[in-house]
Parts: sequence; C-alpha cells; structure tokens
Amino acid sequence: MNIDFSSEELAFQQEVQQFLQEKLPADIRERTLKEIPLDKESFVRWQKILYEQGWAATNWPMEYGGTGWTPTQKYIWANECANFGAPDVIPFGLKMVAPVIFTYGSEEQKQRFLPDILASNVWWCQGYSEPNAGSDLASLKTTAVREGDEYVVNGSKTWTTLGQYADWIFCLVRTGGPEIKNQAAISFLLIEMNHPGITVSPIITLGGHHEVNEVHFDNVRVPVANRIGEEGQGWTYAKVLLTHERTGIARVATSKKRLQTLKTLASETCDGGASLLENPAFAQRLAEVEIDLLGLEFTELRTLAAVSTGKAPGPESSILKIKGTEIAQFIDELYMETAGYYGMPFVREQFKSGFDGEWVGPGVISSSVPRYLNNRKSSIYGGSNEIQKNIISKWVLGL
Amino acid sequence: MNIDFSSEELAFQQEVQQFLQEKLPADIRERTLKEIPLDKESFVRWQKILYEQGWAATNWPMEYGGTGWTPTQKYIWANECANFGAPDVIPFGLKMVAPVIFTYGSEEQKQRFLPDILASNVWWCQGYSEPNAGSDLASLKTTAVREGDEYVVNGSKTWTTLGQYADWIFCLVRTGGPEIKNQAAISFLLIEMNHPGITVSPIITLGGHHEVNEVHFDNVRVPVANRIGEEGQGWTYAKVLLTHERTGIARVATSKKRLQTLKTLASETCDGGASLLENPAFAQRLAEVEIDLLGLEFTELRTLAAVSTGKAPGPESSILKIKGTEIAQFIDELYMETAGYYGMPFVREQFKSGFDGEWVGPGVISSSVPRYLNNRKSSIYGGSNEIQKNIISKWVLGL
Amino acid sequence: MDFSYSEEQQLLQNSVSKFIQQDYDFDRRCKIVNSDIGFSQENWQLFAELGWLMVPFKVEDGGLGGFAVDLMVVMEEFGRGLVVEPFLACAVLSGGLIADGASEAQKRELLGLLIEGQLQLAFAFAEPQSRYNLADITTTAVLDGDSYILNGHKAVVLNGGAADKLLVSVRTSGAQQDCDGITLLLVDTNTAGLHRHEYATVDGHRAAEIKFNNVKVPIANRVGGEGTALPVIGKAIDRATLALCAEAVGAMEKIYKKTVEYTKTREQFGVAIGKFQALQHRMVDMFTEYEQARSVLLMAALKMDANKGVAPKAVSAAKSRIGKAARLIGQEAIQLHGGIGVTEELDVGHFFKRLTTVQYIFGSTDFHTLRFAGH
Amino acid sequence: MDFSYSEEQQLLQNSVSKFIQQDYDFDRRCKIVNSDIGFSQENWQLFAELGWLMVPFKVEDGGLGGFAVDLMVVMEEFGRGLVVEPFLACAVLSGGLIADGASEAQKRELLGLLIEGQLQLAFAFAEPQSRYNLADITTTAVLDGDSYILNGHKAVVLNGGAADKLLVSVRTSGAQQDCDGITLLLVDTNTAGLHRHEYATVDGHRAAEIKFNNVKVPIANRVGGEGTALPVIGKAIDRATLALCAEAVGAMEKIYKKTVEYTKTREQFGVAIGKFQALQHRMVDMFTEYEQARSVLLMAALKMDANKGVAPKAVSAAKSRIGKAARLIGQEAIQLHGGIGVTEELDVGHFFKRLTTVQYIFGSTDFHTLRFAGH
Repeated sequence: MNIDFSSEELAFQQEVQQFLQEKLPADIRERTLKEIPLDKESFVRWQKILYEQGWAATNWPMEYGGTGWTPTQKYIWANECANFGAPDVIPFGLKMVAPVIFTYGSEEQKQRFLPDILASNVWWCQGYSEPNAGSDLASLKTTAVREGDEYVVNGSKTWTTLGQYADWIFCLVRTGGPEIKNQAAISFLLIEMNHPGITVSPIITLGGHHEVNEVHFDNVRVPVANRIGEEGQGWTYAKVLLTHERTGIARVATSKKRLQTLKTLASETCDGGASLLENPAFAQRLAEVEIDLLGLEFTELRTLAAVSTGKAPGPESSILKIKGTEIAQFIDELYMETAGYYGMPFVREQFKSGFDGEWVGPGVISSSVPRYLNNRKSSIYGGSNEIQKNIISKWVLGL
Repeated sequence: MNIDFSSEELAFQQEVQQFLQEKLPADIRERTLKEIPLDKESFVRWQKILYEQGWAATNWPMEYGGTGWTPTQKYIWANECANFGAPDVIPFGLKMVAPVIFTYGSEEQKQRFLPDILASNVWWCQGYSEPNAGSDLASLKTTAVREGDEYVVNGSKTWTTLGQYADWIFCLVRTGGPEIKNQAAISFLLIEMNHPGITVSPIITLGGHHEVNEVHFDNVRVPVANRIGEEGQGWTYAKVLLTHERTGIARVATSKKRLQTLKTLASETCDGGASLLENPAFAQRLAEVEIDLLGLEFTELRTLAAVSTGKAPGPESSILKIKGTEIAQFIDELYMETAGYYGMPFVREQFKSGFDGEWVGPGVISSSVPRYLNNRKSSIYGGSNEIQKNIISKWVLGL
Repeated sequence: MDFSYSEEQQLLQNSVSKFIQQDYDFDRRCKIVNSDIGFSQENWQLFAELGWLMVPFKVEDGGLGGFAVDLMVVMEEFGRGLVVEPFLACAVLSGGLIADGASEAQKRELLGLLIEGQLQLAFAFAEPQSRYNLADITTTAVLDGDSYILNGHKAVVLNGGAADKLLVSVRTSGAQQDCDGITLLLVDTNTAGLHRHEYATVDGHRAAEIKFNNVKVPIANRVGGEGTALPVIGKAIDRATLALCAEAVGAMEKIYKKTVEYTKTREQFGVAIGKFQALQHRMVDMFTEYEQARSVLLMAALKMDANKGVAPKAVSAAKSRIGKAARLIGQEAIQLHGGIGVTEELDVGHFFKRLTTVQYIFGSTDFHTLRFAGH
Repeated sequence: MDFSYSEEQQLLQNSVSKFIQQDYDFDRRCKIVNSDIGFSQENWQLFAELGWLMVPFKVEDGGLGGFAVDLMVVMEEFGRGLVVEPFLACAVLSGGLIADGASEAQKRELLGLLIEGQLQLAFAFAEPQSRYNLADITTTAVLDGDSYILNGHKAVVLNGGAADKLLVSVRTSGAQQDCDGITLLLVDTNTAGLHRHEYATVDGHRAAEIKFNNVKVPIANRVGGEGTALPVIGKAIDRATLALCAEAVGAMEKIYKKTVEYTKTREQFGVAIGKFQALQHRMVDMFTEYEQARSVLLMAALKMDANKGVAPKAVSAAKSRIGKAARLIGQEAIQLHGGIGVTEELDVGHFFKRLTTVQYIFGSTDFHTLRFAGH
C-alpha cells in the first residue's frame, strides 16, 4: 500500500503541467477560475486543443483514439486541470454517448460518430429525463413507432443540458407497446437536432442561467440505422452507462481547487479585527469540509483502484455522487458566507464575455448566491441523491 | 401578547422560592444538582414534603387535592425547582395513573387510590411495553382471562422504570380473544405487586444504572374491581394519557439549569491558554443549543397557552418530545466535551449514598459519559422519536 | 403570559393577509419584480392608505405604536407573499433611524412624508470591506464651513436606487473600525458628486452601489450628534433584523406547506412521493424547524417590546435560529420538489432565494450565533 | 498508488481476524472485562507469541517494521473484537515513546521484555487540569543529587493499574504550559510515595489516578534529554491516535453491519423495520460515514508511512472525521436497535461505549478539527 507517484507518473504530471501552461487559453482559464459559465465557442476551442494533443478522450480505449490512461494518470490530469483552471469537457459526446457507441454500436456507427465526437466537430446532448418523470427514468413516454426504415418519434425530453447548442441528441424512447414490460420496451436512438419537428425551449434555473432545456419531438422521422444495438435493449445500455458515469461525478479536483480559492478569499476578507479565515467558526466549517473532501478523494481512489483491477464500479460508488454534491454545495455556502452582502447582486451583464462596465463586488465572490442556487440541481439531476440512497440500501446493504 | 408575570405571579414565584429554600433537604438538592440518581427513600421524603405543602399534584384538579395552577404557575414551579435542585416527582402515580383514575375510574376507585398517590404512600410503576414489542404498543400479548370476579394475568412487561420499588403496577392487558380487533381487546388493570405470581428482574442499562426492569406475571389473579372503566377500552384511556404526558417531556427547565451549570464548568475548565467557554467552537455549539432551547421553551409555552384556552395539546406537541430529548442529549455531549478524559471513569461506588472515599474527577463532570449513555434511552422510550415523527407526518401534515 | 393577538393586531393581520391573497399572487409579483423600478408605486400608496407605513412608529411620531409584535404581524404576512416593496429598507430601517436619532424638526419634516408614502429612503451603511461590522467605515465626512464633504463607497444599499434621500453612516473621526467617530448624514440623492449604480439582487429586490465624490452635505442634515451615531445605528439594524426574521418565518411557513402539498400529488414509481417515509420524516423536520423558528421570533419580539426596543441578544438568537431554519427548509423544499424546484417558473424557487439571502443580510447565521455567545 | 495489502499484511490480518472470530466472542470478552485485572494475561502472551507485539516497532528495535499501515491492520481487527488487552496503551503508546526517545541501552532493556509480553507499561501524561494540552504539566521533578524527586497528580492513566513501570511526563523547568522544560521519566510502580487508584473506564478498559508524593527516580531513568521531551511525546500520541482511529473504524464497521442485519429481522407493525425507508436512508448514512472514515484512516496511515512517522495534520484529519463518524454511527446503531440497544446485555451497546470514548481520548473531535485548521 502506498500513495507515491512512480517516476513515470511524475514525468507525466510534468508533461500535463507544461501542456496546460502553454496551451490553455487565458480567457478560458480566467472565466473558469472565476466560475463564470463558458459559451459554446470556448468549449469547442478548448476541446479541439485537447484533440490535437490526443487527450480529448480520457475514458476511451486507445483503439478509438482514447488516451488509455491509468487511474493514476486520470487522477493527475483532473487535479492539474482544476489547478490551472482548465474547464471540464462537455461530457455528453465524449463521456456519455461515445461509450455506448463503442460498446454497443455497429462498426458503421462507430466510424460514423466517434471521429466527430473526438474532434469536437459535433455537439451532443442527452435525452433521458421527461417532464414529470423525475428520477423514475423507466416510466418514459416518448414514443418511436416504426414505419419501414424509420421511427416516428413523438414526445418531450427535459433537463437537456446545453441542448440549445446541440447538433445531435441521444434518446431513450419507447419502441414497444403497453403489452411489453416497461423496461424491455425502451430503445436507444441517435437523433439529429436540425429536424424541423424538433423544438428546443429554454428552462431558466434559479441562478438565472440558461443551461437546461426542454426538447420536443413532433413526428420526427429517424432512420432505424440510428438505433444503437437491439430494439428493447436501450434501458440496459443506459444503465451500464449510468454506473460508468458515477465516478467523475464526485468532482474532487474541482472542489479542492475551489477550497483553495476560498481560503485565499477568506484570508483577504476582513472580519472584525482579523481575517475571516481566522474566525474560528468559519475555520472549523472550512476544516470539516476540507477533511470530508480528503476522505472523498480517497474513497474515489479506492474505487478507481478496484476498477483498475478489473472490477466494475459497484453500487457503493453511489456515495461518490452523494458526498461529491454535498461537499460542492457546502463549499457554495462557504463562498456565500465569505461574500456577505456581495453574494446578493445579480448583475447578468457582467457575466457576458466582453463586459467592460464596472464590476459589482469582488470577482468570483460576487456571484456566490446565484451559483449556490444553480448548484442545488446537482443533488437532483443524474439520479437524485435520494435515488442513490435507495440504490445503496437495496444493492449494498441488502435492505 | 406579553411575557411579563403579573404581580400575583411574581408573588407566587417568591412563595415557591421561599418554600424550596426552606424545605428542600440539602442531601437531595446536592445529588440532584450533581445528577446522581436518587434512591427510593429520597424520592418519598421529598414527595411527602410536597404533599404537606399541598403541592404534590400540579396536574390534578383541585377537587382531588391538586394545585389547580395556571400554566404560568406550572412554568414558574418547574423553573424554580430546576434552579434549586429539587428533583422531579416520580411520574407513574401522580402524573400517569392518577389522571386515568380520576378521569375514567369509579368513585370507589378514586377514593381507594388517589389519596395514597397524593400522600406518596404507594409507589406505582407502568406496565405498557412488552418484550419485543418496542414502540408498537398495540401488539401486546399479556393476557387477562376472566374467571368469575377475577382476571388471571399471564405475560411479561418490560422497560418498567423503577419497578423494583413498586407497590402497584398499572397495565395494559389483552382481555379479548384473537377474534376481536387488536385495540378493542385491551383493558386497563391495576395490579398489586406483592402477588406471588409476580417477579421483577432488573435490566442494566449502558450507563450501569438499574432503573428499568422486566415484570413477569404467572397466573396472577386480579379482582375485576381493579379494572379501570370498561373492558376493551384500555387503549383509548392510555392514548389520552400519552398525549397528556407529552408536554412535561420537553424538560425545558432541567435543560436550562444544566446549561447554566455547564457554563460554569466550562469557564473553570482550562483549554489551551484560556477557558473552554472561550473556545469559539465550543461557544458556538453551546450558543446553538441554548438558542434552540429558548425556542423550545416558547414552543412549550405556546402549547400550554393553547391548552389553557381549552384546546387539548395536539399531535404537534410531539415536537416537544423530539426536540426536548435531542437538546438534552446534546447537552450530555457538551458535558463530555468539557470533561475530556474525566468523562470516562466508571466508579460505581462513588454514586452510592454515604460514599466517603476519594472522588475520581471533578464532581458532576466525572460521570458525563455514563450519563450520556444512559440518556440515549430518552429518544427511544415513551414512543420513540421515529414514532413521534410518524405521528406528526400523519396527523399534522396529513401525509 | 399571553400569546394571543390583540384585536388591533388581529385586524392588522387580516388586512395584510387579504392584500397578499387577493392582490399579490406570484404572477403579479413577477411583473412587479421585472418592472423598471422593481416595486409597485401603487402598492406603496396602498400601504400608506391602509396605515401599514405607520406600524414601525410610535404614536407621538404619527405611528401606530411601534411595537415589535405589530411589526412581526406585518412582516410575517409580507414573507408569505414575498413582498418586494421596500417596507423593510425604507420604513423600518431608515424610518427607525430617523425616529430614534433625529431631531423633532427633522422628524416632522421626514416621517410624515414617509408615512404618507411620499418619501423613499435608504440607509447606506455597508462598505466593500466592512462585512457585518457596522463600525468598519472608511467613508469620510470632513467639515468644511457649514457643510460636510463626503468621500467613499457604500455597498449593496438596499432600496438605494429608488431612494429620494439616503441616510449615510460616515466617519467624522477615529480609525477605520472605531466605535466612536461615526456620524449619520441625510443626503439628497440628486446632490452633485453622488453616483448610483442600481442593480437587481438575486431575491428580486433592488440595491445599489453608491459612491461619494466630494459630495457636499449641509451640517443641518446631520442626524443626531457628531461621532455618536453607532448606538442608534445598532438599534435600528437590530429592529430591522427582527423584521427580516419575521419575513423569513412567513416565507418558510409558506414553502414548507407548499412542499407538503406538492408531495401529496407528485407521483414517482406509481406512488405519491409524500408516502415515502424518508421524505415524510424530512418534512417533519421542516415543520419542526418552522415551529422552533417561530417560537424564537416571538421570544425576540416580546423581549424587544418588554425592553423598550433594545434586545440585541434576543435578536441574535432569533437571527441565528431562523437562519438555520431558513437554510434547512429552503434546501429541503427545493430537493423535495426535484427538478421543477430549481426553475424560475415555480414560486417555490423564489421563496428559496429569499430564504437564502435573509441568512446573510444584517449578519450571517454564524455572525449572530457568536454575537449571542458574546464573542 | 496502490491500495492492496502486501502478502505479510494479509497474513497478519488473517491471523488477528481468526483470533477475534474464534477466541474473542462477546461472552469471553465480558468475562475478561469483569476479571480482576481487566484483561487476559493468557491473551497477552498469545499476542507476544504470534508476534503482534512486534508490530509497532522497527526491525532494528526487534519489531516487524513499525509501519502505520501494519498497525492499522491489527487495530482495525481489534476494533471489530472490542479487544481490551492493553495493546494501545502499552505497546503502541508507551512502546512508541521508548522506541523514539530512549537510549539504545534503555531500548535493549525494555523493548525485548515488552515484545515478549513480560513488561506492562503505561504513559502518564494527562493531569486533572490539562485537558488535551500535552504541555500543560504541573507534576514536578526536581533534581536532588543523582535522583529526581517527583510530586504531582496524573489523571486517567490508561493501563496505569497493571503497569510495572510508568512513563511520566514531568516539568523540570518552565511555567505550567511551556513547551520547553518537559522531561520523560521511567518510574517503577512500586516506588515509595507512588499511589495508584485503579478503576474501570466506561468502555470496559482500566485506568488509574496516580499521585506522586516525593517519589525518588534515579537520573538514569530519564528517557531522552532533560526538558526536551515534548516533540517525542507529540509523535507518540499522534501514532497512538492513528491506532485508536483504526480501532474505531473496525468497531464502526461491525456495528453498522450489525444494525443492518438487526433491522432485517426485527419486526414492528408486522414488517421488518429495515423495510422502512426513513431507516434505510439513515443506514445508508451510516454506511457512507464508515466509508469516508475508512478513507481518511487510509490517507493518514499512508501519509505517516510516507513521512517517516510524522503526520500531525493527517492524524488530526483522521481523528476529526472518525470522531464524527463514530458519533453518528454509534448513536444511530443504538437508536435503530431501540430499547435493547441501551442494555448491557447486547454487544451493540458495548461497541457504542467504545465509539463514544474514542471521540475524547487523545483530543476530542473539535480539538482535532481546530488543530487541523491550524488554530
């Protein structure tokens, strides 16, 4: 048992640092560190830089252009990215649909879709949740009725993150009638967004962000060739993917970086006669979350280590989601505590790129309340924390 | 709306103070303030003093010898008792069986039982819970089969507090067969403890205390005249009593006094360069529980005020049980924090009356861990806090 | 001891409650929030006509009596409706400062107009570096003949954009955090050298950054003595804090009840989610937090009235406890509503926003917990 | 990075685990706890024979290597069995002090005997007034010829009753809380003027109050230099703290699993209580706390080995986090067991007792949280 990096790993760390130093655009870095949402152009620009480096797909096998990194290399990568202020890649193509395609797709589908995902030529979004379905994914109502070589799709998807930019959407749709058992009636379809029957309507969240959308399908005709794998197996594919996705969700590296930023801010914030960082009540809360994050980091490393010895991440990895979101949300609260009155101003203009007016409040702090509000979603989306607890209760504790 | 005492109330407060000053025995006071369990003799001695003063039954109507006090008077009484270190009266006779007797008992039963309860001539205990029944009171199995003018009682009761001292026990027993709906088969019986078919076996709790017992009934013959009210109505009587009892359970006055003691102790406890009371982490926890207790005090006062305008305390008074036990248990933890290493010694001898050896640790502090352990029961007994939440959920929130 | 409302209080409550229910539904509130000035002048006039603007003031100042319990009655209802009209910033906070600190002449000039709804005031006390320390003041006022010359920057001034006049806490002597040397000045917002940058706050209210660049204020505009304003300021802030607490209690009652109702209708896996015991117990916790919060509010209001308006420890107890309750109830309401809870579309999210900001206005929960503890 | 046990660690774990399962069931433990000396001499000999007493020591001191991870392996198993033999107080804490602070001659004299199970040691550091401040020492040692004369009172000395020799932290110079001036002396427990009052602790262990009344200690019995013992003491306490954390993690694994199993069989209202969702989610929280606690333990053990035995911040992180987990898991285990949980009869209550005391030994949760924060 040890936590030392090998000399190869240390060399890799240096390579990563050098790359980020040289290639990460300053404007993207600044917005990321200030926790201001990026626009599409910035995301694409950064992903193309990663593509050129060969580092776009850290979770793909090498045969499709992935990095083939070890868990330790991924750990190093995530930490350095957070430290330098490199944004996370948009996961819908690279991390969500691609694994389904390279695991369950046909040879033709792989060749057709994977290169554009890798090169960030195509923006994907996710069509799982439906209005009123909440965490009960299997109850979905969007139908795909087969007519010859096409499916005719009708229904609505919701909470579609950044769907306003998307070229393609991957969807779970109902291909079987009511006579078929719920989950066996579900198929996995890839649908091009430029179809006239598709409309995207924005959902504005509490922090004032337009991040999520409703996507409506009105007699959208989709070639059968765009179905992944077999009809009626969509739920199986999606579930595998959901477990797969659970590790990144802890966002340990990001939370570590945010805590570090927070400490600097608190040390510069006056609180009575000393700095806020010296306020023992604040220091205690900060220490508690820092320690909990240390624990989470090692919980994630233990999971990764188990995965690297060939085990699939088990349902116990649900705690990564639970603790990861709890910690991130708690850090949001410490930001608000640090901001005091300046957490409240809600000045949308100053988050637009190119804003050159007078900034209200000191930098990253001044949007701490909107960010807190917006981040409440993280314990609701992606299988709410309550659903995660049900999973652990049933599959780990056997209750 | 106001919180001032009237001049009559202020005069009453003085009367109470003077009484406690003059009549509370010093040894009882000392043990109570040190939170060392009293023996039977001390309880009886104190209750007889109260009886002579006419203040034994603060919750009885005046016609039976009760004080007839207003809620404010009871509030004053409870606070002054806690301040002076007067112990709570043992509730089983005065507060638990007596209200059932004077509400539902016959004239003959009232005359037979109430005077001895009032004068503390007879020690009562409670026979509700049964082994393995937990909070599911209605599932009880102790049977009372009618034979002529007697019931023949068989079964076991458990968690019978201070049953080792008792002359009488009041019991819920099953008088109906399995054909009768569960709760309609239950009757309320008074049983003398000196019957040869009764055995009492001690249950030692985690703090090392012998407070609770199991009581076994082996063909115990009980005159039908000892049944309260009608056969099959016992559950109804008990339930009324349970709601009635919920207010005292908050133990606000005791917790206030304990917090005050704790502050003194913490101010005398060295912590680094200053006192523990000046340690901001400790001060913050202390302040939080003190504030929560202020809230509980007013929640109780609001409930009492509603009762005094003729309303029965509703199911929302369940929060008095929940918060009251949570706060008391949290105070136990602050005592442990203050005690440091001295919370751990478990020296039974030094709690016996007449102990004159060398005391380990500083006074009340030195038994803080055993007390914490023992007090965990308070959120389990008397309808566990989970049951209280079910009650609020169903009857207040309508879920 | 008596916990019942007087007949007058009952009438007041009915009157505000009727307004909230009939004239302040969520859609109307949204329109008001998105309007140019961010509140309704018409409503403000109505508040004046119905006598609500008299509530914070003593009878001798033209008010209703100025009892904390009366104020609580109004603010609880305003909380239930998420009212954005600047009752707190203008009438309670700024009005309170004048009632407490101003000369009879100033009172006559200002309070009548305020109570008639003809004068908008704001109190500029916070600065970019001050956090919750009311004495941390770098805005200076230097006497020059019979005027003060003001320079400095006041941050997040509630109602600062709409205000006709500002009350400004300035330093006339002493070092940055000294308790002495703080003076209160009344400044017309159209005075030369005064710059305002108004913006929306996240909870649907408005605030402004206000900068003073050699702003000239006649000495006659001083409210109270020179250098001795801090106690008056502290008292006014405490009173406003209590009012804010009452607003929060009203809002949390609404949101916990809405959550309970929502879970009775919302189905997942074929069952109303209110049937899930894990959620039931969490809603019981919300209910319990609400009841405890309301109890501490009552305690503080009664103490304030009993102590002639001064009850800093009780106010800090209330702010601390209510902040804790607002946090739990707000977060749980959103979590139990699920996705719909984090959208702008539903009113619950807007209650959540206000229940978030109230945790930080006039001192955070931690700040007041430690203040209660005497630290 | 590698999280797997080496073959030796695996063997060690199997060996301790087999002992716990076969020879240390709850009934036997109760008998041992209630015996005269409060632990089993026979078991102690077995620990020696199986080489477990070598675990805390370096190879050059006759040990197995002295790695924190090895220590963790043993202590986690001891936690699962609630072992009361004084491995922690004697081998880890006192042995650690000698290994770190003593001369080669002293080591030769003492460590061999200790590892063979022939010597019981205890470390007397706390005093009635000291709380968790290791430098707060009023017990004095004054040099008189070639002896020190000791006077003072050491509080709650773990294993103090059974110890043949005591290590005592004394003040040879400086004021009460000075970091300098602290010296470590080895004192035979049968020395004249040394008074012991042994008693049980609430968790089934033993401790003693020890008073020194002009106790004469030869200067040769000094461990390390005069006045410079604090760093050595700090290191030994940190190491013992880590071992205690590992014990707690073992105990909390056992108790959370027992609770889950209990709720599968215990019925209320006709259903196994493990089917109630409110309880399920609480048990998930227990599981999560356990996993997080174990992760922090691993982190601290690995850091300690990586940093040659010095990792105060990591140890405080572990103690803080594990204290929090021990509190929640212990309290919930009792609450979910209901009445039976608070009786002496059931093993769960005894795990709870130990999980309570570990929160306070070597510094409370708050103490270590603030120490981690650098306060």
